Amino acid sequence: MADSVEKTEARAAFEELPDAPPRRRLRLSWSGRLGVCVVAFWMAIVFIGPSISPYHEADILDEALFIVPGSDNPYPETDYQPPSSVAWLGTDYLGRDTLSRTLYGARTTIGISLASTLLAYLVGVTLGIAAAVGGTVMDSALSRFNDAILSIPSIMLALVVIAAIGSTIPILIVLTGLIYASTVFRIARSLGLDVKVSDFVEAARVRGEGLWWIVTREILPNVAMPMATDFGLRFVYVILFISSLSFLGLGVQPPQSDWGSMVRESLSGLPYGSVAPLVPALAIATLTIAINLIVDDVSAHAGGRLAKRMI
Amino acid sequence: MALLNAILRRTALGVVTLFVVSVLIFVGTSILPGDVANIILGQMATPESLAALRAKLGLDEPAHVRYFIWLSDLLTGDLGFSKAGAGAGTIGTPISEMLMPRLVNTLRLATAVAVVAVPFAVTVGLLAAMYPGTKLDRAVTFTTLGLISVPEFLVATLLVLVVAVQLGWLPATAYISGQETGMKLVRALAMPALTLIIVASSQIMRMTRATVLNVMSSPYIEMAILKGVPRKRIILRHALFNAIGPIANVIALNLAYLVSGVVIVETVFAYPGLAKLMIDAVQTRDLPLVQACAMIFCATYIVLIFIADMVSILSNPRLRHPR
Amino acid sequence: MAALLEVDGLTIDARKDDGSLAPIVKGVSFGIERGEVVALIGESGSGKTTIALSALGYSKPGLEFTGGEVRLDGRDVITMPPDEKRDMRGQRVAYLAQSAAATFNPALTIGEQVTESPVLHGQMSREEAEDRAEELYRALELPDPDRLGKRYPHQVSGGQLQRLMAAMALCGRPDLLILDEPTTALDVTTQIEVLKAFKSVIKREGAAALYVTHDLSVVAQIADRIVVLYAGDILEHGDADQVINRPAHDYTRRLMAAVRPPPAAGQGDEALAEHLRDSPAIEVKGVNAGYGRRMDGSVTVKVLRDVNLTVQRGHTVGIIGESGCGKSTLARVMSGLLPATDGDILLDGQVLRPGLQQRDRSELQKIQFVFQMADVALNPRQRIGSILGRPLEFYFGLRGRERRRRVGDLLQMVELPPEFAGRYPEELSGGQKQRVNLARALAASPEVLLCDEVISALDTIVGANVIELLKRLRRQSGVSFVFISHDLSTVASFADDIVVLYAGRVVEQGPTDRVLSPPYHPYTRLLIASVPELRIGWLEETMESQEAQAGIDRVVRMTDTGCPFFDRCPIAIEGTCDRETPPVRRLGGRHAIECHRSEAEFLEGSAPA
Amino acid sequence: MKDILKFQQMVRDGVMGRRDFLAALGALGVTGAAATGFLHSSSALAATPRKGGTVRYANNLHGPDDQMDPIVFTSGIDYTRGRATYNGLVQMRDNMALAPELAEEWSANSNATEYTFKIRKGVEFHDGSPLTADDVVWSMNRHLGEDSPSVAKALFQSVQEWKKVDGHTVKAILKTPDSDLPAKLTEKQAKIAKMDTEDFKKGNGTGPFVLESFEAGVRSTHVRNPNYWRDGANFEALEITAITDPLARANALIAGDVELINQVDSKSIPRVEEADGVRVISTPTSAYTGICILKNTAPGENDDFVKGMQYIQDRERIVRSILKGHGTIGNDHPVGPAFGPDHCAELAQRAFDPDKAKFHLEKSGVTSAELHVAPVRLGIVEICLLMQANLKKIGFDLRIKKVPTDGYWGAVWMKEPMNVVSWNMRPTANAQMAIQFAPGAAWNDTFWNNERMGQLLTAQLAETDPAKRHGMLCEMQTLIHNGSGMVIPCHVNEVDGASNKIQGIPNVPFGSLGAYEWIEFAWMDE
Repeated sequence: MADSVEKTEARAAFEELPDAPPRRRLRLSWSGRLGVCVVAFWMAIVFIGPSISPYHEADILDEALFIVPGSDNPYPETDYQPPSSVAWLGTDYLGRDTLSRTLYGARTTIGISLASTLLAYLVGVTLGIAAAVGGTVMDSALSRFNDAILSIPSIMLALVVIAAIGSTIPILIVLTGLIYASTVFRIARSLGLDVKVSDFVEAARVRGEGLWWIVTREILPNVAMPMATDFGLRFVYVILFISSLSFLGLGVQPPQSDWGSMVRESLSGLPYGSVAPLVPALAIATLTIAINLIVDDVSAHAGGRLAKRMI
Repeated sequence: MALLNAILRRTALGVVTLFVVSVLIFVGTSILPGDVANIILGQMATPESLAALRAKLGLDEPAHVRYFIWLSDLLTGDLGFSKAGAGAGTIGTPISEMLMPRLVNTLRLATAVAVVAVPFAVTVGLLAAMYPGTKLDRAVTFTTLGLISVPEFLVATLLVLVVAVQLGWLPATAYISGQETGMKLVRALAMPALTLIIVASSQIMRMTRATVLNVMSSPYIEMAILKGVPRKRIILRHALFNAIGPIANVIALNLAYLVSGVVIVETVFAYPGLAKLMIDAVQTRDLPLVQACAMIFCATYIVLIFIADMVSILSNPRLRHPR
Repeated sequence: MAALLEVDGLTIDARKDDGSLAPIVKGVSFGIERGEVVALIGESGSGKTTIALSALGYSKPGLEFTGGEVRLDGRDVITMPPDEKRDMRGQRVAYLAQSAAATFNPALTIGEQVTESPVLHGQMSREEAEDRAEELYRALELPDPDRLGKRYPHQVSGGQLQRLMAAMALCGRPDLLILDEPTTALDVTTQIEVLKAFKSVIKREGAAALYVTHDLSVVAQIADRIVVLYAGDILEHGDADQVINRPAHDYTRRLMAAVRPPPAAGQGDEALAEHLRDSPAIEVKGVNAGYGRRMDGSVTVKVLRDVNLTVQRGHTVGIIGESGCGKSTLARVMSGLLPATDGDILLDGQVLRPGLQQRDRSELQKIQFVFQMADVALNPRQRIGSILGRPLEFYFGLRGRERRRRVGDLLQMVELPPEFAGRYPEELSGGQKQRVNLARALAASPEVLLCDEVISALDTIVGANVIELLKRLRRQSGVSFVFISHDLSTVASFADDIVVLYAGRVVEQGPTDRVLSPPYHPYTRLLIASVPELRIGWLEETMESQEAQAGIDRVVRMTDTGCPFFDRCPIAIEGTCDRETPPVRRLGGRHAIECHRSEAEFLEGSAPA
Repeated sequence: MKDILKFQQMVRDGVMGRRDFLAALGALGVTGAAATGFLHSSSALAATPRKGGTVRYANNLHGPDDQMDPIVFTSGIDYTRGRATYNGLVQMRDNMALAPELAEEWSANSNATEYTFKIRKGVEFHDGSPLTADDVVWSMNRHLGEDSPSVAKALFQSVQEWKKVDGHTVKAILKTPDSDLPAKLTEKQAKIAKMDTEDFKKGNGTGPFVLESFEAGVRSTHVRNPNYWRDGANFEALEITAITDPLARANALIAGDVELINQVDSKSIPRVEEADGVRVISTPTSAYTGICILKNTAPGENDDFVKGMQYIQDRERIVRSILKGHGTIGNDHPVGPAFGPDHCAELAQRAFDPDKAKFHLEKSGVTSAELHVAPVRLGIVEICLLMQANLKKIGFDLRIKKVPTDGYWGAVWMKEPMNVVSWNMRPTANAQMAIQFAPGAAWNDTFWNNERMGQLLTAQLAETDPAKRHGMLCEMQTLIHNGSGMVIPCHVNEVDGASNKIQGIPNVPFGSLGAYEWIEFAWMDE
């Protein structure tokens, strides 16, 4: 009887050990958390920016606002004014409030970039997964086409198209979306190919599941994480790309502000020490750096950890 | 055999891609309003003269026929004529004649940047990967992160203001005539090259570091640690050899970018390179010139990527030494 | 004399997400004398690898030393300064990892990697090291020793690479070898020869060794002392003889009990005789198949050649063979994942269309596939409930409450608590995942269950439990099983019929009893002889036999003409076996052997060892 | 008529994209403009030109279609190169008077239907061949005929043909009388090239500089012509290029990379002014940029709408802060103060008056409109933005649609109900108004057709009494001011930048840096 007691005890005591420690939850370092804060800040600005901004983005500030008490000049300069209580971050080349324009610009810049990136993902992932799960013929056709698109310098492509059909926000979004779809395609395809040969996809295939189920339920959820990381990076590239287009004068319609064209418009203030071009540039930089920080953190490789053990 | 197969396969892919590119460019430039005859004739166009020139240039043929004529001309090195300097009644400048000096300028700049940026960036990237988490690594990570996050026009403009306008060390623009030699050439190239070196190096550094660190997570690296192999040798012998392929790819992408993606730098510094030529050609609807430039850019990209693939194929012992 | 290595109160913790520490190793102490082989045995998660690595003063990223010492000749290696650590590693303590394929750097030559450590540590010049390496290649019975060093890792076979890793570890004449499951990933036939090589070379070099494994049979062949680990604690520690023959701790006894007896005649589960009806559930007729389908329907790599087999209703057919022999391919062809180039698959006497797309839902439902690695066969992004629920919905249209109820039933059927339905696969242990994997196939209420190596990746006890479960399911459901494994003991204990595959051909098939008793096909004999027994001294005995000679690993040839086993066969007939496809000899009933030799020749020339 | 229209459209395209076509149709009788201009002209000082030095000039635009064939010259950089390489028959100098150039003298018959030009002897082309009447006849005849590719052929529509009389005498036979022909010959396209030239890229002219190298869209280099027929150029060599980015262009000047630039943008003006060793040269002109509202369609057909748009212009602020003072206030008619006495000073200046604007707009019933904007001239986009911001304050929604400069004159101008325009200064007030506001004029871009306007334009040319002339001009200006759809908030100066080393830049307000005359007459100090 002592024997049997011991046996049950033993059975209870030696349960199967977990196979491996549960996967580490995503845990951000301080830099990653800083990144999240900055991105959250800008996202908040996207929503509330216009309502908290002191002026409208199109407002050209009255000269009267800048009259220095005691001065007899009734028409002081309003452009490239340094930060003051009238305009906290100074004014731009036209005498508009830099702070307000930056706040409004967040919506335009982030909105366009986000829409473009989403479009790029919609197109890129759809075609990429189609190439991965479709037949060899479809795969090579799509891949060659994609290689060709990739080989065309994106700014040139944008220039030609905009020269031909003009620049409006929808055109900008579609164009950027399609240009960046080609890089997304590559990633989606290779991830799709990896997942496609995994056993759980085979299990679904052998069950007789259709392509739609396999793609949406089996493949996509599993490529979501790496794609999300890539989405961050892609978003950064799109912001920079759209800013560059704006810089070349192909951006949004005035008086709407987007950060890229704000930098361009007020670049001539730089020699006078105006902060007008620096504020939007800083906005771009903080947002992109923040996203990069998050991405870096999420994709921090075990390699980095292993490399630290090198002697 | 496997090696040869891989090379042949890759070559075939490159050729197919080039072909697809040529179709895309041909179709793509057709969306620009106005045709070549219109452009050549310019203001002296009359319906009759247009029709005559269209017939002469084969523009009255259907699109696919025109495409193959264009392609065969291209393959025989006949890039056609630009309307540039057409003057009155003449057909214009042979495009090859216009491209050459621009190509030389672009290559000169690209070479200058590559010669400095590639060794510098790869070395620093490796050092950062070698000492992860150290001050050096953090400095590299944050600097490159900052630099790739800022639009390059800002980098370029700030450089001009500081180096050329404030300090007066270097010229603010970079126009070169082709006759410059020695210090004069160096001075002329300095500003655009510096900007591009900063931008390209950041990318290469980051990618080198990431690639090497990625390789660093392989079990054979752990094995090397457990064999008591010193850090330097782990990086230079064990990790780098396996990272050559991906690094070559990064370098190729950045070099391709130098040749084509430098529009902004060429604009800010008024550097007469190919990218600027193409922009001007787009604006003046000089279709043959646009097509020729686009073909050069795409071909450069494809060739560079091809070379990078060759490097990774050749650095892969599985292909080099089949079973 | 102080022990060479003393592990004293070693504690190692994992840093968790919230920054707190979770103990992995809980105050473990043991020692290793010079020239002694100590085995660390335990299941996955027991902390055995972590302990082994601590002997090198190393811990995997994410783990931290939090207490105790590991002394090498009295010096604590954990607190050693980095320079000394580097000197110690490779030179005094060398490490052999589980997968040589992953631990050899693909970009460097074998020679460079083998000689790297002693040359770097200044123990010998490059030339000396190369001579030493060549000497080791010979001792390890590696082919072509004088040119091996110039080759790259991908150019040699897995078994050779595993031995080369031993050469790499031994090159610098270390005092202590750490062997981390060095034979687990290998086929039985390869395992035996690698074990043999390790054992003799350790003996010859007089090195001490720490041998980490979960396989008691292997331990029995090589260890002087055994340390039994469970969850970071030592449960039992003693001489090999004592631990194996007179285990003191209950856990050790359970481990012993889970080891399957070596295959022999008289096995096979007779309990299900009542299910036997002599009508075939699934038949394979003249199937050829392979990979790299060309336009004309032929394939670039031919794997299966003219395979025939029949699974009776309620019967279990075991398919056995070394890796690469086409076992999994056969299962894939039967399931429809890989259409055959020739031949037919018959379900209930009806010819099935070859590809998945052409099969209808009820045909798909009747044949279910249980994948080898539960880890990757379960979608990590789906809860167990949806994984099990989907086939119910897909085949039977079950939804909502009914579906949930059936999921609960299924979980109960595979002995898992119903609340598992809400968990993700990664929250389950390996065995639990394999049960879910099984339950998913059962959800379809299949007639035929194709089980591809379902227990190979599991620890001994866990695997044994899964086998018990399978047996029970078979009794209860009357499903026909196709059970694929490289482990003959498992197959022998479970299958009614055995099919032996070699290089894509069926070399022998028949009732388990008959296959496991003479006359044997020479390859079957080799397989039987290679299964390690839980018996000290078995290895030495086996090494003498001629089967062991045949086992010396050669690349399996895929031939169109002649017998594929020709170059490994001890009774091959020169001029016949290499030229002509062997005839199928029917030996009564379902038993058949494909060989040029006659029944009489089998019996006389090759009684089992 | 259709062909003419087409041609003019095309020229317009060229003009506005980057062009300055017709910028200077001679400056007969426009002394008022000159008076202001002289203040800035160093050539008024009696300094002695110094020989030597290489001057580097950066234009604002260039491209692969840069030309060396005079008859297709369309941009400032072409004109600059043309002035260096070629000569014309007649020249315009500092005093705005016509001066002989390759034609030593000329005479017309009584009804101005036949002109005789005596060609200067001993003039050599750069290739060493002598200039003969054949070269002149060939060069000038290239402007004639329907099929002529000349961008200036409209100017010479009155000419039947050019004829050689003897080796150094040519005759122009006219279809209709044209007393302006000599003035038109100062036009930048009317240069004399070697007969039967096919490859103009070699630039074989008689000009003060020999073309050394020419790369379209990149640069050209020129060296002093040692065999020039008169004293000639002061510089040893020229380097002509373009820096399209305004900031970069100003930087290049300040950093000393170039000695001369055109189009200093308003934001760079203070910087150039403050920087050592460089200066801004600002020349008031009557050129203007403004908003063009079509009168033949909604919303411009409503007079109140146009009034609203005119009253919302904060003209003083535009000149003050957008043009940084380098311009003059406009009064919604094209004849600016630069025209001196021809400018109608007694017409009351329309002031910035949001209340009136609001009143008129409310009366018009229009609440929103779309304005097509292309950066056809520095400042116009800002003017539109200021207008938009001010309209917003009075509750009017003006949507701005930014379109590319490319193709603007073909696709938008005279088509979209509200667009922007940029017009250069014409030689006379009459010409300035006739081109746009004569009823049925090809370039009547507001589609405002006023009969009285037509009568006045014709009558004023025949009128000789200064007071009556002025009265008629003033009436016309008032008509435009009150009736047309043109909003002219300002007239813009020609603003160039120069190193202080460069002296003697002539003052001719019809083009940058003395209408390109600096090439021969400016010099470089030590």
